[in-house]
Amino acid sequence: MSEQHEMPTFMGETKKIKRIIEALLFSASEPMTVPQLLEIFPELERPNKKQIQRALDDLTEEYGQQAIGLHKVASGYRFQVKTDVAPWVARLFAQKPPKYSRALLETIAIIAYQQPVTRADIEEIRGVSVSSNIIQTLLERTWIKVVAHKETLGRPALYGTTKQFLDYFNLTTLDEMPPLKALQELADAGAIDV
Amino acid sequence: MSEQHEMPTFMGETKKIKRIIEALLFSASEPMTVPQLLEIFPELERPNKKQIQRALDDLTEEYGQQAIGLHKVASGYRFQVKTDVAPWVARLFAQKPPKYSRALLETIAIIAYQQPVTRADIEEIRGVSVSSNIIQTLLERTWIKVVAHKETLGRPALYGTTKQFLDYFNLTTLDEMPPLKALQELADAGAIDV
Amino acid sequence: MAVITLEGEPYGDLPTDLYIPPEALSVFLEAFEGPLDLLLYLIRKQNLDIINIPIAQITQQYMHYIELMRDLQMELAAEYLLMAALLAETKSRSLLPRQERFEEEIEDPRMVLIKRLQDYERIKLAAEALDELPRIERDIFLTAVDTSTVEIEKVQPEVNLQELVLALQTVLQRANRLSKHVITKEPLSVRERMSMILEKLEDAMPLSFGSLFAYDEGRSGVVVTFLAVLELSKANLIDILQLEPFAALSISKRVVV
Repeated sequence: MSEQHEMPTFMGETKKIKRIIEALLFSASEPMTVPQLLEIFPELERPNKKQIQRALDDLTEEYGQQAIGLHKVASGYRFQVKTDVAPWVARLFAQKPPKYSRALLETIAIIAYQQPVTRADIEEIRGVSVSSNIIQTLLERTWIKVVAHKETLGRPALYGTTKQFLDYFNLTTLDEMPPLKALQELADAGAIDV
Repeated sequence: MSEQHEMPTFMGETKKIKRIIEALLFSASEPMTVPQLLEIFPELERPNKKQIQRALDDLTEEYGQQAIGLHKVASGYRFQVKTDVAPWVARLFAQKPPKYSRALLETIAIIAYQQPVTRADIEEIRGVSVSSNIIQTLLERTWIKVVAHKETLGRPALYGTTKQFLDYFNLTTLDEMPPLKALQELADAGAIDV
Repeated sequence: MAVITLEGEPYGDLPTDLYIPPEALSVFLEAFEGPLDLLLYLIRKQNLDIINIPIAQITQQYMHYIELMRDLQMELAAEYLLMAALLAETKSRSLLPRQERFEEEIEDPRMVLIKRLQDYERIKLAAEALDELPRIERDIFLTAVDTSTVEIEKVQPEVNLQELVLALQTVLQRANRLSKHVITKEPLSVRERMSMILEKLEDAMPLSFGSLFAYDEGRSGVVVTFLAVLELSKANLIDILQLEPFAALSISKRVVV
């Protein structure tokens, strides 16, 4: 299989890089970062980061009017369905999307906002024991990982969130999570309906 | 989440249908037929087959210049990678080269230095049995071949190395392999860290 | 918090209604994530400020639930009982005359409780906000294109000569330890030639000794072939035959019956 003889010769370098990146991002099963995209090019033909970034920017603009678009999340760039047509796509899948229990959401929220935390820390905040099931589910979904072990009795695992967690919620960084309400705000909002 | 309030109101019916179909074909894991596409629309808003077909034709043309295109295959329509960029996608999928096991390396080393040898000879030198897998892998790699059969009970195959083996290691003759005697001395002197 | 419904009836007003069917109470309790959640509910329900919670009042209400559930012999998580004890202690402490110096040294249990309630409420709200975020499977859909037409080349493992040498090294050391087998040490080209001669003989037809030599290989080539023939003979792999004195030597594979 020869490497690119079918690629039209009149095609400029910039256009060619964009075209390759377009194909790669559509074919990859996971989001791809600039370094990962660079890695695909043979060393001698490798563009620089700026060229890759330009191709990504061009593609983002090019797909601006389409039903799908290029989106940046924590672990890289990925194509995804635009929000206006998402409800139609949802109809494509017979199964209802999973619902997460309050216990699971509160657990992942504690890990996300207070990481690194031990299971005991989570239990302390929630005031109830955390079932192993929840931790197991979060680990299996690769939303959390063991980042270290606390140097106390029993060396309990310290959990943190992963890039996959951010990817799932369409976020690039933890900073984009909804801000935790400040203590004072909560106090002021004593009347909020819960 | 409301169903389509974000869809621009100025968007014509034809354009809207095309947009929905574009999103559906990009999200579906399998090719989709015209009836399957129709099925997604609620009965009251369902376009006719002609409208769907027109949307498919428009999309085929629209993606004519992109790195991916709309194709009709036996089981329906699907977006697929264009042939000119396929080699780049192949690079994406190319797994990292696997590693050979210690047992395999020992086996090929024995065959190189002690040929012609039977499997029993190799086992005697290694002090452990040699799996058929290893011999099979080496034969498939065309690094070894059966040079003859030993005329003893069972007529076991005698293995020797091939020209391809020499080529791979950039050698003209086996004599260019590190001399065994020197190796033996080094081993005796414990100078080589194994 | 969502209004609890039982058989289509909203049970959001449960606390004021003293007669609660046991099933409803069980549903009611299940709606809470734990004692902190229940306490928060009681406080928020009465539009109270966490900072200024009337401990006595809240404790009374909380105890009321616990008692009710006990009367109904419902299984109650230990955490609820623990909280009951904590509330009772906090309440009794608040009734005691303040002993300034002593109080300063140990943490005020009321403040500890307030802090815990605030921390929990923040997380509870954060979890609700997280649930609202657009997410994959529900609001975000990824794209997939067909790549079955892409040919993927099988990648073969890479080996360098050094690895091969190291592998042999291990074998040699082990072989020495076993000391049963001594690896022969003639030039490798001889072993290579041994393979070649055997290959030629594989068809079982005897060959003349002379035909094994390629004279364009020069003197060293002849020596290699000669040594290879001797080695093969020593290894009992071939027979060297001379049918009559001064006749040409013929080489054939040894057949062991």
